[in-house]
Amino acid sequence: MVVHVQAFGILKDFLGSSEVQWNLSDGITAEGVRAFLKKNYPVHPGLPIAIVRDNRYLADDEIIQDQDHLFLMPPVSGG
Amino acid sequence: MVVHVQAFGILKDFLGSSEVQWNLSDGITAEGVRAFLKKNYPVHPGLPIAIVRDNRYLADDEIIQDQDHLFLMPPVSGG
Amino acid sequence: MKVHISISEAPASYNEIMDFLKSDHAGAIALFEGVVRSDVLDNGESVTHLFYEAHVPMVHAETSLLVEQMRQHCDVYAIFFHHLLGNVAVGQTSIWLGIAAQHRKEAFEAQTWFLNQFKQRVPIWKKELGDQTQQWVVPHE
Amino acid sequence: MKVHISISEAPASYNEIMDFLKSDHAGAIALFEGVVRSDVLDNGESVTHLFYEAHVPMVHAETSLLVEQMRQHCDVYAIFFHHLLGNVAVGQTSIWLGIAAQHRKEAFEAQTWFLNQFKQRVPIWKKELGDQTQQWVVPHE
Repeated sequence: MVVHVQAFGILKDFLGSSEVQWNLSDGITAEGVRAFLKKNYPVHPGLPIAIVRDNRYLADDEIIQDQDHLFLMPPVSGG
Repeated sequence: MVVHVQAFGILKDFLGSSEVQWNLSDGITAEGVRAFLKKNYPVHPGLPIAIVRDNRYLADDEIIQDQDHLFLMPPVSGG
Repeated sequence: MKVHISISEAPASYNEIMDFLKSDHAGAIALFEGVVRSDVLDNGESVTHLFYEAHVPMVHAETSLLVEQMRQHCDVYAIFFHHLLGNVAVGQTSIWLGIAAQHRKEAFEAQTWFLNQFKQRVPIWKKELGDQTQQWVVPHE
Repeated sequence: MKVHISISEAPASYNEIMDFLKSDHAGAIALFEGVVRSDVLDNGESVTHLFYEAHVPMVHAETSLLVEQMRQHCDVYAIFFHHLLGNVAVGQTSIWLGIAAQHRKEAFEAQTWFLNQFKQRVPIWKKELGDQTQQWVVPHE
């Protein structure tokens, strides 16, 4: 299945782009998406990453659907 | 001896004026001035009063001189 | 409680903030402005600008949630929050937080609580820019 | 540390305050404004104005002393203090305290410390005025 991914902050540098599409296995969880990111891109393993869908932070075990739009967020640094 | 007294805030109401002159005994202290005030005017006995001369708060035992200008200050309430 | 939350490329104006916050019962108005500092980067250069980006809908959602939580334990009349996006030069304000309350104690408590939470939770990211380099700011957890 | 202390019948202006406080290293500007509230007087009337009087030379002397004490334990770059004299209507600001520091924590600490001390020590007095009555404010010790 295909998911549309938008990254923010330093994650854009790691992804080489602010928006990418990934082919992921059916039934993958939010935690699985984080593992996919850390396996395929040079992201520091200790970097905490939040995943947002429909303006809501996903819990680790939430299931990702085909054609989902996900937002990948490193630690925030506003102000 | 004569001292020139200027009062602030609620003390003006008690003195009936912002500036008065008092005839006081030679050698009177700042504490003595406070006692004179409380004896001769309807000031609440518990009201703390600071006495200032030459832009400085006087200690209780400081001696008042003839022709001194004293400032009588009730608790402050700025802001 | 009156609430204003905004994020855009245009600065907030003092008059707008005070018009929003003032009322006959608010004795204390506390306005915080976060200003871009000329910090020194890893290569020794000085910061000339910060660049801010955000997930704008989530900024509104998270900030509204913060305000709801704040009103559980802080007694305030009004809150005005604005954050800039894009490039902001050294010496310019990037964040405005104004609180109106009956007394200063409540206003200060609300300000501190809100900013501590904001810094951890609201999805805005900044990059430090010097003449030669740029680097994202990544807080340590 | 830059210090501005003033007391007069004219309000301070935001631009004047920010021009004084801002610098390339001050990341936090905290501005407090104390505003006249329409409190209820003993006879049930609402306050329409406050009237402020002061021993002006002592205001400068005591406030300067406070600033000196503040700098012993608060790390700030600049402080702007202004207080109004005379009549101030409900909704108008009577006191401005602006602090510039590297980070917000220092700015907030300085603001709280300074205002607590100010309220106890600086010789300014206020009277509450309604349409029919007036009464001096006398804090309990």
